[in-house]
Amino acid sequence: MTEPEILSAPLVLEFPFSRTTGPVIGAFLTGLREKTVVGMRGADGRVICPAVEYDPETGAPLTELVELSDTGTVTSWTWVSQPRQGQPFARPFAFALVQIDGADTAMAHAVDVADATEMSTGMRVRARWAVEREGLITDIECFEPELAR
Amino acid sequence: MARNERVAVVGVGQTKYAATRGDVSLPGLLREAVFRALDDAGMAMGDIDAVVLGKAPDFFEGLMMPEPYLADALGAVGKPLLRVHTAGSVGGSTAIVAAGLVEARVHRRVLTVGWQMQSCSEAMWALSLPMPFQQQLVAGAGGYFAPFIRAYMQRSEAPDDIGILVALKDRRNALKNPYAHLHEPDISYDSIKESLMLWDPIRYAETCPSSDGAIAMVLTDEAGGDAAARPPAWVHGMAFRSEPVMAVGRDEVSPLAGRQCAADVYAQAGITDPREQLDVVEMYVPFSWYEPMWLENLGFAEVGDGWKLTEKGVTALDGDLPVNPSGGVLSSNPIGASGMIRFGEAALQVRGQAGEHQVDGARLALGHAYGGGAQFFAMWVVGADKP
Amino acid sequence: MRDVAIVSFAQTVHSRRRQDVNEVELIQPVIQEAKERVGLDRHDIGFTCSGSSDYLAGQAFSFVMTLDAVGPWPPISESHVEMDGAWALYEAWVKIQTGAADTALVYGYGKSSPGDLPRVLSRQLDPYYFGPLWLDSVSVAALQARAMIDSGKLTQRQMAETAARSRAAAKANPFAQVKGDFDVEAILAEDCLADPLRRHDCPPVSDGGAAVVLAADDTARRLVERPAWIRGIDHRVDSHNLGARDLTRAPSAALAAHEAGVSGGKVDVAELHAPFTHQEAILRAEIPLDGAEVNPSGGALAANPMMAAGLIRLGEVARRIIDGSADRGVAHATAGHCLQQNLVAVLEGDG
Amino acid sequence: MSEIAELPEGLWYQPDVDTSQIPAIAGVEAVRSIRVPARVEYLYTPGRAPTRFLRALAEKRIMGERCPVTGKVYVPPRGVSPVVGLPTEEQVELGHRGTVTTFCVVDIAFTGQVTETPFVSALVLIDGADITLHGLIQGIPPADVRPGMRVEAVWVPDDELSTSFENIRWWRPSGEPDVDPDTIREYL
Repeated sequence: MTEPEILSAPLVLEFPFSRTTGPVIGAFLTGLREKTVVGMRGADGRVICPAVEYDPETGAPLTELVELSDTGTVTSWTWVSQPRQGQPFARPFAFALVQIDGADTAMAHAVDVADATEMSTGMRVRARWAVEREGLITDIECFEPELAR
Repeated sequence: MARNERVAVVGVGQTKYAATRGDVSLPGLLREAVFRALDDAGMAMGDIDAVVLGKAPDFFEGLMMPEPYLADALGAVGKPLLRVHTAGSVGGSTAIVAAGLVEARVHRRVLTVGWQMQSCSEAMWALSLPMPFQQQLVAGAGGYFAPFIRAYMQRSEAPDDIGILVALKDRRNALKNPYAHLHEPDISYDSIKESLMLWDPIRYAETCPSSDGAIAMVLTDEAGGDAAARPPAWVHGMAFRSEPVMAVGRDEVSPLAGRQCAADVYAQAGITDPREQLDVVEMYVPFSWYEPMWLENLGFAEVGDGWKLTEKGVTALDGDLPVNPSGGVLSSNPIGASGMIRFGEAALQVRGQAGEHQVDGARLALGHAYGGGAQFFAMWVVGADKP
Repeated sequence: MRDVAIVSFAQTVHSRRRQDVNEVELIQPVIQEAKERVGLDRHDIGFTCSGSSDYLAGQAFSFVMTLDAVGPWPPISESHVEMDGAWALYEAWVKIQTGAADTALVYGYGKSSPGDLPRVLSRQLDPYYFGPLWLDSVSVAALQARAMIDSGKLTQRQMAETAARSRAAAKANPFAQVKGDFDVEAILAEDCLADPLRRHDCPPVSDGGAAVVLAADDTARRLVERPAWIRGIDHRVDSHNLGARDLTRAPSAALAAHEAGVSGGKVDVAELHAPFTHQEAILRAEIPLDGAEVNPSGGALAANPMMAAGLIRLGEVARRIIDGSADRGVAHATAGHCLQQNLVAVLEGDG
Repeated sequence: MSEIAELPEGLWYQPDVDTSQIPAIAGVEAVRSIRVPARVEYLYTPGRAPTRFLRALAEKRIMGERCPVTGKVYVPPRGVSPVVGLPTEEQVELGHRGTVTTFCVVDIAFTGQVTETPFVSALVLIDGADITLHGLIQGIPPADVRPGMRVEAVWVPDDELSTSFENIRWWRPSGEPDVDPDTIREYL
């Protein structure tokens, strides 16, 4: 049997997903909307940021919110030379793990610098707040070198 | 070979089912069921050896294989974590996989969770994703199943209103189940009859809702069942069966896989006359007419006679074979949980823990789930006594 | 515990794109081959379990259509995990332990080519704190690789050496997708894809699948001269909280290896499911392999069909035991990002 | 009126979180829900057997494929006979008429809808095939559709033919006498 040329067609799966937050994620995202970073004290006393509703190791419910600053330290990073659709910037940027001052864990976000040579583990960064904020992780537009301001 | 380990259900926890559970996060929804099941079992997260999760398609929540994400929330860190997906039957299949871990003596205490958070998207989208080269004709699950219901009506010559009777019974039963999604105190025969005919012969009020919800169960070995604070339910038999979705000779009205699955489970449980021996049934009825259809498929009635049991009130809460005292899928339908809710409600009945919808003296119960194009089946029989 | 063995293994020739076939057409020949190798037909299989993911190709209920490939008529006892086929094998192993079946067919498959895989895999991360950032799988892996380098546990040169060794080994693997002789210096001279990862540190995007037949006790002995007995199998998961984890570790891999009994004897061969070069180093530190030959197939760096690559590790070790070239081997499968979830099995031949 | 049962006492609920110590969020309306649009793009390829079927359909031919063991003809073919797990390779040209085995009347609007509601969605056993296929029925009031009714394909104009199921716009009564429903009982 001779095989006809294989067919293909675009398939787009798109939906505006709704996600209820519950009280803890809601508190963290409310904080971002109000330009405040909030962490959570874990079962072992360490401060987890972003705030989580359960301990990452034991699953125990957590309730003690802690206000933190909007500055922190890069604990790991990578360079995105060809950003993908939906990522924080259409121009090259860094993804990084940022340990907010006062927290014992790190959060993932973008760092806006011109090129990879400006990135280093241990560098100090500060949140750049989005102008329009609605209670999303992207209310932090990105982090930027602390000295940039 | 040594006898397999006996499996006991020592804890059942359910969330309140609702169209949108606006008060909890997605992991919080599962945790509500998990902590309630652990409380029921008198256990803590640390007592659990392994976790088995089940739910239907990932597109519902827009999350790809979210189990690693949920590990922390379920206290599963450092433990085995499995994710089962067998379409609508998944809640039942998941419980069976979890029970298998105990039965095979791989683990002693297993937590199993079925869940779906349908408010993240819409069932009509997630269940009928647009496909290139196709014509969109089916319009959701109702459009898929309605022709088979029509074929059943024709074959059995059942009166047109049997579906209405099922919906009325299940929705009224749901009033006695505080966890149920739909609580409609004013529902009546006429209100169902007058509801919109969506997929003729299926009316709106004969259709399952779209729910957020989770159910969790704690399963243990025999020693765990013996030591349980509250009476356990003992697993007497369990099985799943699958057949192709489209095959020449397949009977979509009474699928062979369903008949064979039931026969297997009954044989394991020593049931020769299900109508006499089983005290209560929780069966997967997402559209009202599936009650009489499954009554035949599961051997409770001769072919063509299932509707007579419904019509005579045999399947009512005070009948001699109550079906879906919880209100069933017609009253609560977080798809990935719905099968496990049937299994869990069967366990609650034989434990005497079903609350206001308790069937007096229930000792042996069937939990039933189906999925796909009525091609995947999962069932278990649980009893108050050890097998 | 019953003695359960892998008695047969088959896989596709993995490639970047198999646009000519749909998923059922992709996996059917492999399922047929796995059964025929041991002279079984569909009626001889006691239990069937598969692993796949709807998100890869954008096909809801993908496994429903693919089930046609086993010809499930009359109806069969069957289940499916939305996980790599290695976990389907685990479920089948448990089912055989209950005595409900003496044989099982296990398969896993994935077509990653229809989408942008690193972007698709971003849908597996925390939907509140990661999802809106579309943090792709290569970037996530790069954060882990950087942690390895910063900790002093690994250098980029060692990563390049892993890539070169894997692709050279794959020359002997007719099913591999990326193979050949690569020069470490040349690799190191290349630009980074996701600093510190170069293209060579990353797995290929693959379409493919694999199937395995399990059998117990005398059935296994009857089907093959030298069954690959599963002497231990276990799987564990770590926290999803990447920022709270030590990314240079995979405690769940160490725990699974311990529970599976890896240290109970000499390991001749190990197949580690390490999609990125730095992940092999993490796994080598967590799983006691002594002087074992690691990834003679080339591993996931040579072919990485999602949902099958873990099952293939089990199959590759089993194949070497069945053919007598190894006596005891370790197979590993991973799931999630940054080696979050890990399965380890110990396989042995008789005498 | 009936009472609604109440949830038992002592059930576990997620503990409340005290925000009072964090002035920025203490007095403001809390975020309770977020909306996160997600779009994932794929290149869909239907595979060999469906491609054969769709290519023929573009030439106004309906091609089924035969199970190598049972001889039964599947349409649309997906590449494998589901009752034996072996490839279907022999193509069989089918007629342009068929028989309605069962149906439903759809009166619900949905995404991608191609016609006005209510409409009849039927299972049609195409002449020469052994399995039914979903099809839209037009040219007859929904109340008059019945199992056993003979129908014929209504194609789009020739200049609109493409490799799509949409080539068959719908099925309409062919005018032939009904088939005895008992003879099609095993084909749903």
